[in-house]
Amino acid sequence: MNYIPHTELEKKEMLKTIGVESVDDLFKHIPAELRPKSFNIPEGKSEFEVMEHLKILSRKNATNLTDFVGGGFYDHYIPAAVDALAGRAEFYTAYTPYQPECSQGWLQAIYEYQTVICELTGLDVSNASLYDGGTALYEAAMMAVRLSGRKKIIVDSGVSLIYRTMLYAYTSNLSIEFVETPVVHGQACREDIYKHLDDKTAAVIVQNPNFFGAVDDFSDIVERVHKCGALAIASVYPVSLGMLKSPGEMGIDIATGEGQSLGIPLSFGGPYLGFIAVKKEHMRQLPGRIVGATVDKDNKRGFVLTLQAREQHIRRERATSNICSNEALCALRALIYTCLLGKSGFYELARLNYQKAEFAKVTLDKVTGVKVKRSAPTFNEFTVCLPKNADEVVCSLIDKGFACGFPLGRFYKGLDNYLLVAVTEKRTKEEIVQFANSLEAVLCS
Amino acid sequence: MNYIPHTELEKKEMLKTIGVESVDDLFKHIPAELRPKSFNIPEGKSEFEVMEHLKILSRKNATNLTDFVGGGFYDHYIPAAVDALAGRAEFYTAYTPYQPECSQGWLQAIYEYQTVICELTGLDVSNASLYDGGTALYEAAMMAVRLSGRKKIIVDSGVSLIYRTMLYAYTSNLSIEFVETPVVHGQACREDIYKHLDDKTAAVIVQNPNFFGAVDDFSDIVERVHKCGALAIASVYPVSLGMLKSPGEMGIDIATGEGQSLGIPLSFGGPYLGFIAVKKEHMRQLPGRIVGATVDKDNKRGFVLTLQAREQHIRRERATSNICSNEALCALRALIYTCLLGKSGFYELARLNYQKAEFAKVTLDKVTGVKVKRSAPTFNEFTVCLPKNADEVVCSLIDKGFACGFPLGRFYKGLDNYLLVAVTEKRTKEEIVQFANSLEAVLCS
Amino acid sequence: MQLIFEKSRPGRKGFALPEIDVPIAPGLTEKYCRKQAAPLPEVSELDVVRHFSNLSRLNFSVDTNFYPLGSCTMKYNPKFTEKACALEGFSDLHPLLPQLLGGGMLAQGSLEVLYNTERLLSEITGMHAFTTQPLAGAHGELTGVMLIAAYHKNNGERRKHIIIPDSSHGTNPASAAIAGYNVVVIPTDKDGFLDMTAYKKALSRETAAVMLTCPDTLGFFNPKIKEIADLAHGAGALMYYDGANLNAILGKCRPGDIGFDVIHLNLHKTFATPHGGGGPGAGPVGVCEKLADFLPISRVIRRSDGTFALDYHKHKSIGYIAPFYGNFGVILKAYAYILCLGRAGLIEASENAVLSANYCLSRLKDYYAPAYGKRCMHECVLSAASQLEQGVHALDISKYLIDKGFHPPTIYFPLIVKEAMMIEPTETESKETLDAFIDCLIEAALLSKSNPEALHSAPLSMPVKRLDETKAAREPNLRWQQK
Amino acid sequence: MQLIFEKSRPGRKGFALPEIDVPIAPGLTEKYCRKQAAPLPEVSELDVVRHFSNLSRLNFSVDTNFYPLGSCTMKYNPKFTEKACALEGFSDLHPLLPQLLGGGMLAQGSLEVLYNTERLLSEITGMHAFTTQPLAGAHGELTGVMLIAAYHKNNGERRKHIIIPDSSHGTNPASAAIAGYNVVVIPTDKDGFLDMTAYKKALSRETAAVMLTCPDTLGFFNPKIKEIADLAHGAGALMYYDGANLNAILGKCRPGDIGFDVIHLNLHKTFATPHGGGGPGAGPVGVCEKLADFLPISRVIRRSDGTFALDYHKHKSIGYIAPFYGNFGVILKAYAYILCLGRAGLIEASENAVLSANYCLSRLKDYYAPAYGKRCMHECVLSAASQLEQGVHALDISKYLIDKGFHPPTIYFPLIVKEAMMIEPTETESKETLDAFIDCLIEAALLSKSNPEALHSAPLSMPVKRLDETKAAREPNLRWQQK
Ligand SMILES: Cc1ncc(COP(=O)(O)O)c(C=O)c1O
Ligand SMILES: Cc1ncc(COP(=O)(O)O)c(C=O)c1O
Repeated sequence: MNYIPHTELEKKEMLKTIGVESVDDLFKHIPAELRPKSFNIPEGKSEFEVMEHLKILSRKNATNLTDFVGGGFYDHYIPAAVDALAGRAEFYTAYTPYQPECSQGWLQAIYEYQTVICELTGLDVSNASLYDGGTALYEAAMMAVRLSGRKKIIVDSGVSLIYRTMLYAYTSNLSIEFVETPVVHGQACREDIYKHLDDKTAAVIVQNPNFFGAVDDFSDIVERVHKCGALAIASVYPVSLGMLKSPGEMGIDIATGEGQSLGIPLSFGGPYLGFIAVKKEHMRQLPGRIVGATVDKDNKRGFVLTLQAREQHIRRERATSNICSNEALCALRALIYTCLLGKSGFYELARLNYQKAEFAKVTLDKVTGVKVKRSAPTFNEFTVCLPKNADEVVCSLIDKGFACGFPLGRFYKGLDNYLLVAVTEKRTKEEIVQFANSLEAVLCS
Repeated sequence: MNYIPHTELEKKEMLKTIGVESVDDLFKHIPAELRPKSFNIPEGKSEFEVMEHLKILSRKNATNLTDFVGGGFYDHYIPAAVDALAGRAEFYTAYTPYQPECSQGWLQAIYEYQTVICELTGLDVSNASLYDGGTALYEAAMMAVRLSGRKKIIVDSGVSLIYRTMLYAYTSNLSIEFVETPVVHGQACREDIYKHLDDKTAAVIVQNPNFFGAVDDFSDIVERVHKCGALAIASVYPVSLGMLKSPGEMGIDIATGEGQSLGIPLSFGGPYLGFIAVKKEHMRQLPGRIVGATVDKDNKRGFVLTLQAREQHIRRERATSNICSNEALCALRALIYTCLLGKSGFYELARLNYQKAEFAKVTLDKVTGVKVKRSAPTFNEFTVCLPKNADEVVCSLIDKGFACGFPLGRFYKGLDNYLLVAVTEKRTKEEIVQFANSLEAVLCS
Repeated sequence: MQLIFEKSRPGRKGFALPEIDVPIAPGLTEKYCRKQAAPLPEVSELDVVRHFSNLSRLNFSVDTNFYPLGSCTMKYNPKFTEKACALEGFSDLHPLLPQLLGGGMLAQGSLEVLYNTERLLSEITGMHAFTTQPLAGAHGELTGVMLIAAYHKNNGERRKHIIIPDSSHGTNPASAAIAGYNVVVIPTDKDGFLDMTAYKKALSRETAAVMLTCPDTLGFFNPKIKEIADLAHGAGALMYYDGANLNAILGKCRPGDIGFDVIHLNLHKTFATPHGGGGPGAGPVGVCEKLADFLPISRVIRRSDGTFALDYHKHKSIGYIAPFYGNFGVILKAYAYILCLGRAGLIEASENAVLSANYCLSRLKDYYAPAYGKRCMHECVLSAASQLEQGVHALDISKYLIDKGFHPPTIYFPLIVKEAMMIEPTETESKETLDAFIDCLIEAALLSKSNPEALHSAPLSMPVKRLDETKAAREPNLRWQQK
Repeated sequence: MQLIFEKSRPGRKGFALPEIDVPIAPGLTEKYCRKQAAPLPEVSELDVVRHFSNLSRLNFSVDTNFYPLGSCTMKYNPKFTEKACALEGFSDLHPLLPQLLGGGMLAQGSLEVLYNTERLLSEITGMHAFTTQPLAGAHGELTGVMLIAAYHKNNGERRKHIIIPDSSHGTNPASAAIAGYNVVVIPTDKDGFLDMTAYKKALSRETAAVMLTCPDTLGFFNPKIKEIADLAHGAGALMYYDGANLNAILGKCRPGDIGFDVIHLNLHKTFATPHGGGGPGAGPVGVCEKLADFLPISRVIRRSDGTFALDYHKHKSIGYIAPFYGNFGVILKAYAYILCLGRAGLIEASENAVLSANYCLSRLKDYYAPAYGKRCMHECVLSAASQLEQGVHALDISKYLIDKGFHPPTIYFPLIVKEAMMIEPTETESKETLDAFIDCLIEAALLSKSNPEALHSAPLSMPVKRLDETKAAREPNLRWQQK
């Protein structure tokens, strides 16, 4: 099966027009010694046989675990209309809208997506998408370095370790100094942050809710950050923005985050969606594609890729970022998802997540030996202290059909008995109660 | 969740324009005593909750049985492009193409489908679709009665009992006389058919392959049928037409059949596809919608619903049939399926089915006590004589993961030990060998 | 657009099948084989994808256009029901499985869907029992009339005709005739209701049944419906209810409560399963208790242990009217839709469908003569008779609507209304869509006076202009032919 | 078209969530909450469906139009890979599962897909090992340069620059710069190849790596590639291969065999995963043996018992460059595509891609000046310089093609070719599509002489005419604002 339409007759006609005997002649300038030493790829299979193979592999994955694992990637319900619309061939088989007149569908969709991200984050300008929440945070840090001309970045350790590790990997060859500040009573430690804040600081990075699920209002930190000429960067969980104070309201300069929770499947790690939003004055330092509205010759509204001078295909080594292909289709899914929920629905979604988590806290607190950390308010994720090693508890609960949470000991020293539990609108009351009962059984066996 | 866009404000505005106080006023002419005695429908659920309920129900069905059951409904592989294209909203959310200028997509697709059915059956004219193979056979019988003005129909008992039962149910109030002729050595008994053939016979109905899977050439029967002024009707299995002599080549007047095997899921009984094809001279007696080519004012080719005078919305009680909604989307699936396979692919599909069945015959013959009926040639379905009651054998093989065939005793007296086995291109050599091994194990346990 | 056959290139290959993995046996003797392969198109998968993707874009559809086709209830079809149908457990289940010993236990999910749907439809319509077997509305009508025939036969009676109003849909008389009955047509009185005098005159011991649509095809609910039913029952006739217009009265009136004995519903209308370019649909039939024994076999039953099974032992049954249990895929979507809307949602559907239809009628009645009155139920019938005075037909107005991106209403039905235009907006269309459509119709009405030519030349923006339908009927070209 | 925000109506509801089934706890204190709800659109599900269905129809796409966008390999994306991705086992698997004790055993299917894909890509390209983590080609370049930096650092060397030809794609210099390297640009000689003298001059102990695309962005395979590699290795530099043009040489030449040390591929180009309007893509990176230790963690390993696991204990690794294991959904589609084509299919893909590109070049070279020679690999670069003499730019020709239903080729890249037009037909387009496209380009060439105005005014058949890009940049309007 090779999807090639040329018949033997047509190949002959084309070779004749080209003026060569055979297709091999078109490759004869590749010298013999540069030919492949081997090319042992199995022979092609029919669509049916490949699908059977993939069905067998998909059945090797767990498909009926009740999912309380979050850590930045959440099991939210995806309305069927998201797949139906993002699955239209005119969206998913087009490429970057270089030719505006025959891409107004994509250009308007990106413009609408940029608007949704600005409205959720409370900031002025967004871009067409970045790879994921981690690279988005890295691009924000680089923006701050460029804008401030400074090289020191303070990172609250409430920011996901996954993103911190990516940040350090990307900047290992650049002379950027990172300072990590501790989490105290579940929230960012003001004292420590202010201690390190100075005129060499390019940015302070915080996360809301942080990796422990704790919710915060960073307005105070932002004020101090701006006083010393640095930028405030916040990585945020978009569904929580249905209810929580927005980065814009806190005065944050650059908001980033992972958009997976906006109608994108978990799909074992990707494709996901990185979003970024900034204040108007920092617009020209934004990485990646941006769509703007304009008019055509008849003064009719239309949309185009704009501010392209920042981008790699124009500025090459002086570009703000090297991104070319992005996560456009995932941005479209997020746009469709938020429009389907709409203004009232998105608030209700956040409220439902919050209420389910509060119920889970109360229910888990009743399990002997289990203590829910109450030091800071949370949204839909919280930390639980278990009477024994969280890894083992998680392992035994998997056998009972629960992916019951993320053992915090993996990311934070000294927290081996702590479990991070996420509760979305998909978790029914019954599932939460059964989870607590199974935990009870596992802990006392 | 009710998919209603009207806000309270909009409802008020609309009521004001209509000139009524409330929506109830629009129903007040329904007298109190005609109001519902009860309306105990459970309260609405969200899309998420309904999907969870349906997923639980779908898991109560067997999903991993290796399927050797046929009986007219076959487990063929459906290329992904069929779902992708028939799933385009502009196809499946349109209705019957009454307004040609804004339905040329559907009208041309139906015209192309009609062509495919004519090419497969070797006859001249087809229609836009009927409900299924059974109602198609009934419509063919009524056509023969109308065309011949006669009331007697001879039905070979090789025709599926399902279809024969439907035929008798539909005509129970009409004075139609049915004569069933036996199957001898697997094929239609010429002697018996010719015995009943007379000037009161409207039609002779045969099936190829017949319900036992036996293949036949009915040219001889057709000749005798035409000699006495009757019509020859054949119900055929479309995938077999990739290889078998077509009804047209046999001189058959009306070919009908079930189109499920052309890219339509088994889906527990429907929606399926009834097709019908006739000779040019009988065109005006065809039931259902028909699309024809014509030109517009600029002499540009276009397609329209035509010969509508036969249909119910014009001829009412003198219409050739009462069909209005049909199986258009299933006809589209069949069209896309046959185009994807194409001229060579469709032949290969038939050949692959035939070869797999021949291998299964040889393999099953080796099972102690099992005897494959070889009295007549077959296509991809054949009859096996077991050493004990087929029902019990089927039941034990279900536990081993096989839906191993259809016990013929259910439809034919005296065949309790006989099993009808179908083998499609989806059945791998390994599955066939495992089926034989499991049968061996079951028979000698 | 070129036909897929005109894009064929000899030797071009599309979809690839698995290699033959079994030893090659000798083929069938020539006698049983076709001379040459069927001349199907020889195209690549991309050729097919591009052909049908572009072909689809020539259609108006509910997902892309307002589609107020009267009597078809083109409401929005929720997307999640498609996903439910694609679940492996539902899409790949062989229909013969429950007829294998031990097979029934492997189809419990689908059997429960059928059982629950029958119960829900019975409660929605006030009927005693339902069969989901009929494959469309007209098929349901034929089934209903066969039940009526079986009922009378069982009483030793051989009644000759069925009474049908002149405003009924064409399938009603066709179904009655096909089932062997004569048809007695009753005219519509000046107020748009069944002519009671003619009705009383026609009713006799020879009347097998009275077939009504309620609200009728003029969009009115006949308050005398009970009286009509009592008269019929008095003559020993049965009442048949064409359920195509049920979207008007969900939770407001149930056919079973007002004297109907046998009804059909159209799942692809009232219960939002997609119309699929003409199908598939489904026409489940509901009956009162005295007709239950005649229902087609098999019947889905629930055993004491809560499991479900198929019961074939109904000796009075009229037999098989479908190969199996109905268009399961369509039934599953309707089931999902009913569970999703629930009690309040179903009622709101009718309330808003009737609100929207009356809104259209109220804004249009000064431009197009309403067929009968100032009120309607879920659809309104207008007449372009006054426009005809300027030589403008309902057809011309429809073509003008097409150019403006609206699918026209049903035209020339019911036949008894001159230049009829039947508008059924449904409850899922927004007010701004209704207003845009109404404004466009008003424009057309004004143009009929000021510039009728603009209407005669429409449509201009479509892939084809008006097509020569007489040529299509006189020189039938019903298939492509290899030159 | 109206924006979705402009279709919003206060109070209108779309998607419904489940009712709260738990007792209501007190909310968060006001300090942590936003003042008002985000002003998202208030629309119904049908409003959303109609909006995005009609919006999609404004796009050209591979499924509806010929899309010969050079350097993007817009080949047909097989439909079945979408179905594979939607299998419940793949789409709903949480990425943190394997990091839970006992969780790895519940992700064996996906881990095997990653493991098998890495093996297949290594054999296709002749590299020692692969990581599937990079989320697009440019991300793969950044990862590759980080591996290069780690390699030199491990050797105690701190090299300063990376050599990049002037014809390279913009992401190459951008990636090198972002990873902290200077960029030394080498010009292209008159035959369209890397200027060897300038190259030899630039090469030094400060050279960390040489970044090449092969075949290069002019569509030529440089026969001196081996010599270039040997020279680089002589100076202790590493060879980086931009795999965007791999579709030209599948089975004909492997970067690993001809001296490249680190490469990236673009699954959404060569391996037919959909371009999705700009993404998602995937840019797996392959390395020679000596760079394997530096690959990002985690690594997918196969244990002796045949099960798969994630190995995080690679102390020399450059760390995380992606949150997990890459864009799994995209990787799965490429895996399915490779299994489907297999050895012969991959080779036939390149052979026919090159055949089709040369066919276009041969028929067009008399109308548009080829950038360099009469032959090319999988894409050909033409110059509209001669048309410019009549004031017709490559841009004008592109707009003319749009009116004829063809997506234009890539224009103004590579920057070194005047009025460049880069045509990449790919192997999945039929001859009649190529001929129709070529005829249209020839028409445009003739029109440039006979009636340039016709080209300047194009496109006329699209939803908008040519848009004012300067206004868009000068008065940036990058989001809708509530009035
Ligand atoms: C009033 C009425 N009755 C019956 C029918 C027939 O229903 P179906 O098209 O499902 O066969 C229709 C269909 O349009 C109708 O409008
Ligand atoms: C030659 C070349 N290199 C690199 C890239 C960057 O790849 P991606 O778009 O996947 O980031 C492209 C993309 O168009 C390209 O054409």
